[in-house]
Amino acid sequence: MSQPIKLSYFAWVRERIGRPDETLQPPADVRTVADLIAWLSARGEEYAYAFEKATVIRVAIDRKHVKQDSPIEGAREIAFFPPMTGG
Amino acid sequence: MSQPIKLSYFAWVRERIGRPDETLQPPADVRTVADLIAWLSARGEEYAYAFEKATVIRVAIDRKHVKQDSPIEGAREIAFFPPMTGG
Amino acid sequence: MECASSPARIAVRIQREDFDAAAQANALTRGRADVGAVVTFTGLCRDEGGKLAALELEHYPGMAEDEIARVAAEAESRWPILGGVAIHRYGKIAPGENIVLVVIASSHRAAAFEAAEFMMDYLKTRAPFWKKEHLKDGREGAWVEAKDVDDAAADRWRAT
Amino acid sequence: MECASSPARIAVRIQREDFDAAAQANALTRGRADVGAVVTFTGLCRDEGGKLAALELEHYPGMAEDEIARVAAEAESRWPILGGVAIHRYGKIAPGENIVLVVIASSHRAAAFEAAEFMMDYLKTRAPFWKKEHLKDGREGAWVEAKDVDDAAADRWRAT
Repeated sequence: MSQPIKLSYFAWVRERIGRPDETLQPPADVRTVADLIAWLSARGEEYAYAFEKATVIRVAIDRKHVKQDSPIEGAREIAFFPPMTGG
Repeated sequence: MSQPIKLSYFAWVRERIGRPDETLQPPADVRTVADLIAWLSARGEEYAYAFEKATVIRVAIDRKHVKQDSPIEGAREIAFFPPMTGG
Repeated sequence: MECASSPARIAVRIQREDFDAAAQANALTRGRADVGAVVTFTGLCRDEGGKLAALELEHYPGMAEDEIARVAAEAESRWPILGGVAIHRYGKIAPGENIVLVVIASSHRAAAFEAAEFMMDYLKTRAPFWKKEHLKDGREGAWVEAKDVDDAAADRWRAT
Repeated sequence: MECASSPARIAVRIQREDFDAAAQANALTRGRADVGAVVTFTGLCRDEGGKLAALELEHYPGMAEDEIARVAAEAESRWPILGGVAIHRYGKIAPGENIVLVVIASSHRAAAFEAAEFMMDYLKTRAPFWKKEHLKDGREGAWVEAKDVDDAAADRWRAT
Protein backbone atom coordinates (compact mmCIF):
# COMPACT_ATOMS: atom_id res chain seq x y z
CA MET A 1 0.00 0.00 0.00
CA SER A 2 2.98 2.39 0.27
CA GLN A 3 3.30 5.16 -2.32
CA PRO A 4 6.42 6.68 -3.88
CA ILE A 5 7.44 9.76 -1.94
CA LYS A 6 9.58 12.66 -3.07
CA LEU A 7 12.38 13.15 -0.57
CA SER A 8 14.16 16.54 -0.50
CA TYR A 9 17.39 17.38 1.24
CA PHE A 10 18.79 20.78 2.14
CA ALA A 11 22.06 22.33 3.33
CA TRP A 12 24.51 19.81 4.81
CA VAL A 13 21.94 17.01 4.68
CA ARG A 14 21.87 17.54 0.90
CA GLU A 15 25.67 17.72 0.72
CA ARG A 16 26.15 14.53 2.71
CA ILE A 17 23.56 12.52 0.79
CA GLY A 18 24.91 13.96 -2.45
CA ARG A 19 21.65 14.87 -4.15
CA PRO A 20 18.94 17.49 -3.66
CA ASP A 21 16.04 15.10 -3.99
CA GLU A 22 14.91 11.64 -5.08
CA THR A 23 11.74 9.63 -5.19
CA LEU A 24 11.66 6.42 -3.17
CA GLN A 25 9.05 3.91 -2.12
CA PRO A 26 9.67 2.85 1.46
CA PRO A 27 8.26 -0.50 2.63
CA ALA A 28 4.88 -0.59 4.38
CA ASP A 29 6.37 -0.97 7.87
CA VAL A 30 7.98 2.48 7.59
CA ARG A 31 5.20 4.40 9.29
CA THR A 32 6.75 7.45 10.95
CA VAL A 33 9.40 10.00 10.10
CA ALA A 34 11.73 8.26 12.57
CA ASP A 35 11.11 4.93 10.78
CA LEU A 36 11.95 6.60 7.48
CA ILE A 37 15.20 8.05 8.85
CA ALA A 38 16.19 4.61 10.17
CA TRP A 39 15.32 2.97 6.85
CA LEU A 40 17.29 5.58 4.88
CA SER A 41 20.27 5.33 7.23
CA ALA A 42 20.50 1.62 6.43
CA ARG A 43 20.55 2.30 2.67
CA GLY A 44 24.13 3.50 2.53
CA GLU A 45 27.03 5.37 4.07
CA GLU A 46 25.93 8.74 2.72
CA TYR A 47 22.54 8.45 4.45
CA ALA A 48 24.09 7.12 7.64
CA TYR A 49 26.43 10.15 7.62
CA ALA A 50 23.61 12.64 6.94
CA PHE A 51 21.45 11.19 9.71
CA GLU A 52 24.22 10.30 12.19
CA LYS A 53 22.75 12.78 14.68
CA ALA A 54 19.15 12.03 13.82
CA THR A 55 17.68 14.14 16.63
CA VAL A 56 19.03 17.40 15.20
CA ILE A 57 17.44 16.75 11.79
CA ARG A 58 14.35 18.84 11.05
CA VAL A 59 11.61 17.40 8.88
CA ALA A 60 8.78 18.87 6.84
CA ILE A 61 5.94 16.88 5.30
CA ASP A 62 4.33 18.63 2.34
CA ARG A 63 6.08 21.86 3.36
CA LYS A 64 4.98 21.90 6.98
CA HIS A 65 7.22 21.29 9.98
CA VAL A 66 6.55 17.95 11.66
CA LYS A 67 8.05 15.99 14.53
CA GLN A 68 9.89 12.75 13.99
CA ASP A 69 7.07 10.70 15.51
CA SER A 70 4.66 11.99 12.86
CA PRO A 71 3.10 9.40 10.55
CA ILE A 72 4.17 9.66 6.92
CA GLU A 73 1.03 8.14 5.46
CA GLY A 74 -0.32 10.21 2.58
CA ALA A 75 2.83 12.36 2.33
CA ARG A 76 3.78 13.47 -1.16
CA GLU A 77 7.01 15.24 -0.22
CA ILE A 78 9.19 14.82 2.83
CA ALA A 79 12.11 17.20 3.35
CA PHE A 80 15.09 16.74 5.67
CA PHE A 81 17.31 19.59 6.74
CA PRO A 82 19.43 21.01 9.58
CA PRO A 83 18.04 23.60 12.03
CA MET A 84 17.26 26.78 10.13
CA THR A 85 19.69 29.70 10.11
CA GLY A 86 17.87 32.32 8.07
CA GLY A 87 16.98 35.82 9.16
CA MET B 1 20.43 85.67 49.83
CA SER B 2 17.89 84.59 47.22
CA GLN B 3 18.73 85.17 43.54
CA PRO B 4 16.46 86.08 40.65
CA ILE B 5 15.39 82.91 38.84
CA LYS B 6 14.13 82.53 35.32
CA LEU B 7 10.83 80.64 35.40
CA SER B 8 9.67 78.95 32.17
CA TYR B 9 6.22 77.56 31.47
CA PHE B 10 5.17 75.14 28.76
CA ALA B 11 1.97 73.79 27.19
CA TRP B 12 -1.16 74.38 29.29
CA VAL B 13 0.88 75.66 32.23
CA ARG B 14 2.11 78.42 29.89
CA GLU B 15 -1.40 79.04 28.58
CA ARG B 16 -2.91 79.27 32.06
CA ILE B 17 -0.23 81.59 33.44
CA GLY B 18 -0.38 83.62 30.23
CA ARG B 19 3.32 83.97 29.53
CA PRO B 20 6.17 81.70 28.43
CA ASP B 21 8.66 82.89 31.04
CA GLU B 22 9.49 85.53 33.60
CA THR B 23 12.23 86.29 36.07
CA LEU B 24 11.24 86.42 39.73
CA GLN B 25 13.02 86.59 43.04
CA PRO B 26 11.27 84.37 45.55
CA PRO B 27 11.79 85.09 49.27
CA ALA B 28 14.47 83.21 51.18
CA ASP B 29 12.03 80.83 52.87
CA VAL B 30 11.10 79.35 49.46
CA ARG B 31 13.53 76.47 49.55
CA THR B 32 12.05 73.64 47.46
CA VAL B 33 10.17 73.30 44.23
CA ALA B 34 7.01 72.64 46.24
CA ASP B 35 7.58 75.88 48.22
CA LEU B 36 7.99 77.72 44.93
CA ILE B 37 4.73 76.29 43.54
CA ALA B 38 2.90 77.32 46.73
CA TRP B 39 4.42 80.81 46.61
CA LEU B 40 3.51 81.24 42.93
CA SER B 41 -0.01 79.92 43.49
CA ALA B 42 -0.57 82.68 46.03
CA ARG B 43 0.54 85.38 43.56
CA GLY B 44 -2.64 85.36 41.50
CA GLU B 45 -5.51 83.49 39.95
CA GLU B 46 -3.60 82.52 36.82
CA TYR B 47 -0.92 80.76 38.90
CA ALA B 48 -3.50 79.15 41.19
CA TYR B 49 -5.24 77.83 38.06
CA ALA B 50 -2.00 76.54 36.49
CA PHE B 51 -0.96 74.79 39.69
CA GLU B 52 -4.41 73.69 40.89
CA LYS B 53 -3.35 70.05 40.56
CA ALA B 54 0.19 70.62 41.76
CA THR B 55 1.10 66.93 41.89
CA VAL B 56 0.73 66.46 38.12
CA ILE B 57 3.10 69.35 37.35
CA ARG B 58 6.55 68.32 36.16
CA VAL B 59 9.55 70.46 36.99
CA ALA B 60 13.03 70.88 35.55
CA ILE B 61 15.86 72.79 37.18
CA ASP B 62 18.47 73.97 34.71
CA ARG B 63 17.02 71.59 32.10
CA LYS B 64 17.04 68.48 34.23
CA HIS B 65 13.98 66.72 35.60
CA VAL B 66 13.64 67.12 39.39
CA LYS B 67 11.10 66.12 42.01
CA GLN B 68 9.01 68.66 43.86
CA ASP B 69 10.94 68.16 47.09
CA SER B 70 14.17 69.20 45.37
CA PRO B 71 15.92 72.32 46.75
CA ILE B 72 15.98 75.27 44.36
CA GLU B 73 19.13 76.83 45.75
CA GLY B 74 21.52 77.80 42.97
CA ALA B 75 18.95 77.28 40.23
CA ARG B 76 19.20 79.64 37.27
CA GLU B 77 16.15 78.39 35.39
CA ILE B 78 13.16 76.47 36.67
CA ALA B 79 10.61 75.15 34.18
CA PHE B 80 7.05 73.98 34.91
CA PHE B 81 5.08 71.82 32.49
CA PRO B 82 2.48 69.04 32.19
CA PRO B 83 3.50 65.39 31.74
CA MET B 84 5.26 65.03 28.39
CA THR B 85 3.40 63.77 25.34
CA GLY B 86 6.10 63.67 22.68
CA GLY B 87 7.20 60.70 20.65
CA MET C 1 -22.97 43.97 2.40
CA GLU C 2 -21.14 40.70 1.81
CA CYS C 3 -18.64 39.70 4.41
CA ALA C 4 -15.32 39.28 2.59
CA SER C 5 -12.49 37.41 4.26
CA SER C 6 -9.90 39.90 5.45
CA PRO C 7 -6.92 40.19 3.09
CA ALA C 8 -3.45 39.33 4.31
CA ARG C 9 -2.00 42.52 5.73
CA ILE C 10 1.61 41.39 5.67
CA ALA C 11 2.99 40.73 2.19
CA VAL C 12 5.63 37.99 1.96
CA ARG C 13 8.31 37.76 -0.69
CA ILE C 14 11.27 35.44 -1.22
CA GLN C 15 13.69 36.82 -3.78
CA ARG C 16 17.26 36.80 -5.01
CA GLU C 17 17.31 40.57 -5.68
CA ASP C 18 18.01 43.25 -3.13
CA PHE C 19 15.12 45.23 -1.64
CA ASP C 20 14.56 48.91 -0.89
CA ALA C 21 13.55 49.05 2.77
CA ALA C 22 12.48 52.69 2.55
CA ALA C 23 10.26 52.17 -0.50
CA GLN C 24 8.59 49.25 1.26
CA ALA C 25 8.01 51.25 4.44
CA ASN C 26 6.76 54.30 2.54
CA ALA C 27 4.30 52.22 0.55
CA LEU C 28 2.68 51.13 3.82
CA THR C 29 1.89 54.66 4.98
CA ARG C 30 1.29 56.49 1.70
CA GLY C 31 -2.13 58.10 1.46
CA ARG C 32 -3.34 57.02 4.88
CA ALA C 33 -3.49 58.78 8.24
CA ASP C 34 -4.28 55.94 10.63
CA VAL C 35 -0.71 54.65 10.95
CA GLY C 36 0.99 55.98 14.06
CA ALA C 37 4.05 53.74 14.14
CA VAL C 38 6.23 51.95 11.61
CA VAL C 39 8.96 49.57 12.73
CA THR C 40 11.46 48.46 10.09
CA PHE C 41 13.94 45.68 10.74
CA THR C 42 16.76 45.12 8.27
CA GLY C 43 19.11 42.18 8.70
CA LEU C 44 22.46 42.53 6.97
CA CYS C 45 25.37 40.25 6.14
CA ARG C 46 28.31 40.84 8.51
CA ASP C 47 31.90 40.15 7.51
CA GLU C 48 32.65 38.47 10.86
CA GLY C 49 35.74 40.52 11.56
CA GLY C 50 36.89 40.53 7.95
CA LYS C 51 37.07 36.78 7.37
CA LEU C 52 33.87 36.44 5.36
CA ALA C 53 33.67 36.98 1.58
CA ALA C 54 29.97 36.13 1.32
CA LEU C 55 27.11 34.14 2.74
CA GLU C 56 25.33 31.67 0.49
CA LEU C 57 21.69 31.43 1.45
CA GLU C 58 19.96 28.20 0.52
CA HIS C 59 16.21 27.94 0.92
CA TYR C 60 13.36 25.51 0.42
CA PRO C 61 11.29 27.11 -2.36
CA GLY C 62 7.60 27.03 -1.68
CA MET C 63 7.92 26.15 1.96
CA ALA C 64 9.91 29.34 2.68
CA GLU C 65 7.00 31.51 1.45
CA ASP C 66 4.43 29.32 3.20
CA GLU C 67 6.23 29.31 6.51
CA ILE C 68 6.81 33.07 6.60
CA ALA C 69 3.17 33.56 5.61
CA ARG C 70 2.19 31.37 8.58
CA VAL C 71 4.39 33.48 10.88
CA ALA C 72 2.81 36.63 9.38
CA ALA C 73 -0.70 35.26 9.92
CA GLU C 74 0.10 34.54 13.55
CA ALA C 75 1.46 38.09 14.00
CA GLU C 76 -1.73 39.47 12.43
CA SER C 77 -3.84 37.42 14.84
CA ARG C 78 -1.90 38.68 17.87
CA TRP C 79 -1.41 42.37 17.15
CA PRO C 80 -3.53 45.08 15.47
CA ILE C 81 -1.46 45.43 12.31
CA LEU C 82 -2.41 47.91 9.58
CA GLY C 83 0.12 46.70 7.04
CA GLY C 84 3.44 44.95 6.70
CA VAL C 85 6.05 43.38 4.48
CA ALA C 86 8.45 40.49 5.00
CA ILE C 87 11.16 39.91 2.41
CA HIS C 88 13.88 37.26 2.64
CA ARG C 89 16.65 37.01 0.07
CA TYR C 90 18.47 33.87 -1.07
CA GLY C 91 21.63 33.28 -3.07
CA LYS C 92 25.09 34.76 -2.52
CA ILE C 93 25.09 37.84 -0.34
CA ALA C 94 28.18 39.97 0.32
CA PRO C 95 29.03 41.62 3.67
CA GLY C 96 27.13 44.88 4.08
CA GLU C 97 24.28 43.68 1.87
CA ASN C 98 20.69 43.17 2.99
CA ILE C 99 19.41 39.69 3.86
CA VAL C 100 16.00 40.16 5.39
CA LEU C 101 13.39 42.88 5.88
CA VAL C 102 10.38 43.05 8.15
CA VAL C 103 8.23 46.19 8.23
CA ILE C 104 5.16 46.52 10.43
CA ALA C 105 2.75 49.46 10.46
CA SER C 106 0.31 49.90 13.32
CA SER C 107 -1.62 52.61 15.13
CA HIS C 108 0.60 52.27 18.17
CA ARG C 109 4.26 51.67 18.74
CA ALA C 110 4.12 48.73 21.14
CA ALA C 111 2.22 46.61 18.60
CA ALA C 112 4.58 47.57 15.79
CA PHE C 113 7.70 46.77 17.85
CA GLU C 114 6.36 43.50 19.23
CA ALA C 115 4.99 42.22 15.93
CA ALA C 116 8.23 43.02 14.10
CA GLU C 117 10.38 41.35 16.75
CA PHE C 118 8.04 38.34 16.89
CA MET C 119 8.22 37.98 13.10
CA MET C 120 12.02 38.03 13.17
CA ASP C 121 12.30 35.59 16.08
CA TYR C 122 9.89 33.13 14.46
CA LEU C 123 11.28 33.61 10.99
CA LYS C 124 14.79 32.82 12.24
CA THR C 125 13.78 29.52 13.82
CA ARG C 126 11.00 28.38 11.44
CA ALA C 127 11.67 29.67 7.92
CA PRO C 128 13.63 27.09 5.88
CA PHE C 129 16.81 29.03 5.09
CA TRP C 130 20.40 27.95 5.69
CA LYS C 131 23.55 30.04 5.56
CA LYS C 132 26.88 28.78 4.33
CA GLU C 133 30.02 30.86 4.76
CA HIS C 134 32.41 31.64 1.92
CA LEU C 135 35.73 32.78 3.29
CA LYS C 136 37.97 35.56 1.99
CA ASP C 137 40.88 33.19 1.50
CA GLY C 138 38.82 31.36 -1.12
CA ARG C 139 37.92 28.39 1.05
CA GLU C 140 34.36 27.26 1.45
CA GLY C 141 33.49 27.81 5.08
CA ALA C 142 31.11 25.95 7.33
CA TRP C 143 27.35 25.99 7.46
CA VAL C 144 26.29 28.52 10.06
CA GLU C 145 25.08 26.72 13.16
CA ALA C 146 21.70 27.43 14.68
CA LYS C 147 21.94 29.21 18.01
CA ASP C 148 20.16 28.27 21.23
CA VAL C 149 19.67 31.97 21.86
CA ASP C 150 17.45 32.15 18.75
CA ASP C 151 15.31 29.27 19.99
CA ALA C 152 15.01 31.00 23.35
CA ALA C 153 14.00 34.26 21.62
CA ALA C 154 11.24 32.47 19.74
CA ASP C 155 10.09 30.51 22.80
CA ARG C 156 9.45 33.60 24.90
CA TRP C 157 6.47 34.53 22.67
CA ARG C 158 4.69 31.36 23.80
CA ALA C 159 4.36 32.54 27.40
CA THR C 160 2.21 35.52 26.42
CA MET D 1 48.08 55.47 22.41
CA GLU D 2 46.00 58.09 24.13
CA CYS D 3 42.71 56.96 25.48
CA ALA D 4 40.09 59.15 23.82
CA SER D 5 36.62 59.33 25.28
CA SER D 6 34.26 57.35 23.06
CA PRO D 7 32.19 59.55 20.77
CA ALA D 8 28.42 59.54 21.10
CA ARG D 9 27.14 56.80 18.81
CA ILE D 10 23.55 58.03 18.69
CA ALA D 11 23.13 61.44 17.06
CA VAL D 12 20.29 63.57 18.42
CA ARG D 13 18.46 66.26 16.49
CA ILE D 14 15.46 68.45 17.26
CA GLN D 15 14.10 70.12 14.16
CA ARG D 16 11.04 71.65 12.55
CA GLU D 17 11.76 70.08 9.12
CA ASP D 18 10.78 66.60 8.06
CA PHE D 19 13.39 63.84 8.03
CA ASP D 20 14.28 61.08 5.59
CA ALA D 21 14.21 57.87 7.62
CA ALA D 22 15.83 55.83 4.86
CA ALA D 23 18.72 58.25 4.35
CA GLN D 24 19.36 58.22 8.10
CA ALA D 25 19.31 54.42 8.26
CA ASN D 26 21.49 54.04 5.16
CA ALA D 27 24.08 56.47 6.53
CA LEU D 28 24.53 54.19 9.55
CA THR D 29 25.47 51.12 7.50
CA ARG D 30 27.25 52.66 4.51
CA GLY D 31 30.79 51.45 4.05
CA ARG D 32 30.81 49.08 7.00
CA ALA D 33 30.27 45.36 7.33
CA ASP D 34 29.93 44.90 11.08
CA VAL D 35 26.27 45.91 11.30
CA GLY D 36 23.97 42.90 11.32
CA ALA D 37 20.72 44.56 12.32
CA VAL D 38 19.09 47.94 11.86
CA VAL D 39 15.83 48.80 13.60
CA THR D 40 14.04 51.94 12.45
CA PHE D 41 11.09 53.36 14.31
CA THR D 42 9.03 56.10 12.72
CA GLY D 43 6.24 57.77 14.66
CA LEU D 44 3.60 59.50 12.54
CA CYS D 45 0.74 61.90 13.15
CA ARG D 46 -2.64 60.09 13.03
CA ASP D 47 -5.86 61.84 12.07
CA GLU D 48 -7.77 60.17 14.93
CA GLY D 49 -10.58 58.92 12.75
CA GLY D 50 -10.66 62.01 10.59
CA LYS D 51 -11.21 64.63 13.29
CA LEU D 52 -7.65 65.96 13.44
CA ALA D 53 -6.32 68.70 11.14
CA ALA D 54 -2.88 68.84 12.72
CA LEU D 55 -0.86 68.37 15.88
CA GLU D 56 1.08 71.32 17.22
CA LEU D 57 4.22 70.11 18.95
CA GLU D 58 5.63 72.43 21.59
CA HIS D 59 9.04 71.68 23.05
CA TYR D 60 11.51 73.02 25.57
CA PRO D 61 14.50 74.07 23.45
CA GLY D 62 17.80 72.99 24.90
CA MET D 63 16.31 70.58 27.39
CA ALA D 64 14.71 68.51 24.59
CA GLU D 65 18.13 67.84 23.04
CA ASP D 66 19.76 67.26 26.44
CA GLU D 67 17.09 64.85 27.62
CA ILE D 68 17.10 62.75 24.44
CA ALA D 69 20.90 62.71 24.58
CA ARG D 70 20.65 61.38 28.16
CA VAL D 71 18.25 58.67 26.99
CA ALA D 72 20.64 57.86 24.13
CA ALA D 73 23.61 57.67 26.51
CA GLU D 74 21.71 55.24 28.71
CA ALA D 75 20.84 53.09 25.69
CA GLU D 76 24.51 53.10 24.66
CA SER D 77 25.52 51.98 28.15
CA ARG D 78 23.01 49.11 28.14
CA TRP D 79 23.32 47.68 24.61
CA PRO D 80 26.21 47.20 22.17
CA ILE D 81 25.19 49.90 19.69
CA LEU D 82 27.23 50.56 16.55
CA GLY D 83 25.37 53.69 15.52
CA GLY D 84 22.07 55.46 15.83
CA VAL D 85 19.98 58.53 15.23
CA ALA D 86 17.13 60.11 17.15
CA ILE D 87 15.20 62.97 15.52
CA HIS D 88 12.16 64.68 17.03
CA ARG D 89 10.21 67.31 15.13
CA TYR D 90 8.35 70.30 16.59
CA GLY D 91 5.82 72.75 15.16
CA LYS D 92 2.63 71.99 13.26
CA ILE D 93 2.47 68.48 11.86
CA ALA D 94 -0.33 67.20 9.60
CA PRO D 95 -1.82 63.69 9.73
CA GLY D 96 0.35 61.22 7.85
CA GLU D 97 3.50 63.25 8.49
CA ASN D 98 6.50 62.10 10.49
CA ILE D 99 6.94 63.15 14.11
CA VAL D 100 9.82 61.13 15.49
CA LEU D 101 12.57 58.81 14.26
CA VAL D 102 14.81 56.40 16.13
CA VAL D 103 17.28 54.24 14.24
CA ILE D 104 19.62 51.80 15.97
CA ALA D 105 22.34 49.76 14.28
CA SER D 106 23.92 46.81 16.08
CA SER D 107 25.63 43.53 15.35
CA HIS D 108 22.62 41.59 16.56
CA ARG D 109 18.90 42.01 16.29
CA ALA D 110 17.91 41.71 19.95
CA ALA D 111 20.11 44.67 20.92
CA ALA D 112 18.81 46.78 18.01
CA PHE D 113 15.17 46.02 18.84
CA GLU D 114 15.54 46.54 22.58
CA ALA D 115 17.58 49.74 22.33
CA ALA D 116 15.15 51.28 19.81
CA GLU D 117 12.11 50.39 21.90
CA PHE D 118 13.82 51.62 25.09
CA MET D 119 14.68 54.91 23.38
CA MET D 120 11.06 55.41 22.29
CA ASP D 121 9.60 54.48 25.69
CA TYR D 122 11.97 56.81 27.53
CA LEU D 123 11.71 59.57 24.98
CA LYS D 124 7.90 59.53 25.27
CA THR D 125 7.92 59.96 29.04
CA ARG D 126 11.04 62.11 29.53
CA ALA D 127 11.62 64.34 26.50
CA PRO D 128 9.94 67.75 27.00
CA PHE D 129 7.45 67.79 24.12
CA TRP D 130 3.73 68.46 24.31
CA LYS D 131 1.10 67.86 21.66
CA LYS D 132 -1.92 70.08 21.10
CA GLU D 133 -4.68 69.03 18.74
CA HIS D 134 -6.03 71.26 15.99
CA LEU D 135 -9.41 70.01 14.83
CA LYS D 136 -10.72 69.84 11.27
CA ASP D 137 -13.71 72.02 12.12
CA GLY D 138 -11.28 74.88 12.86
CA ARG D 139 -11.49 74.61 16.63
CA GLU D 140 -8.40 74.41 18.77
CA GLY D 141 -8.51 71.02 20.41
CA ALA D 142 -7.18 69.87 23.74
CA TRP D 143 -3.65 69.17 24.84
CA VAL D 144 -3.01 65.47 24.41
CA GLU D 145 -3.02 63.81 27.81
CA ALA D 146 -0.13 61.65 28.95
CA LYS D 147 -1.04 57.99 29.16
CA ASP D 148 -0.40 55.66 32.07
CA VAL D 149 0.44 52.96 29.54
CA ASP D 150 3.44 55.03 28.42
CA ASP D 151 4.69 55.33 32.00
CA ALA D 152 4.28 51.58 32.39
CA ALA D 153 6.21 50.99 29.15
CA ALA D 154 9.09 53.11 30.43
CA ASP D 155 9.01 51.56 33.90
CA ARG D 156 9.49 48.01 32.66
CA TRP D 157 13.08 48.84 31.61
CA ARG D 158 13.98 49.44 35.27
CA ALA D 159 13.44 45.81 36.24
CA THR D 160 16.20 44.56 33.92
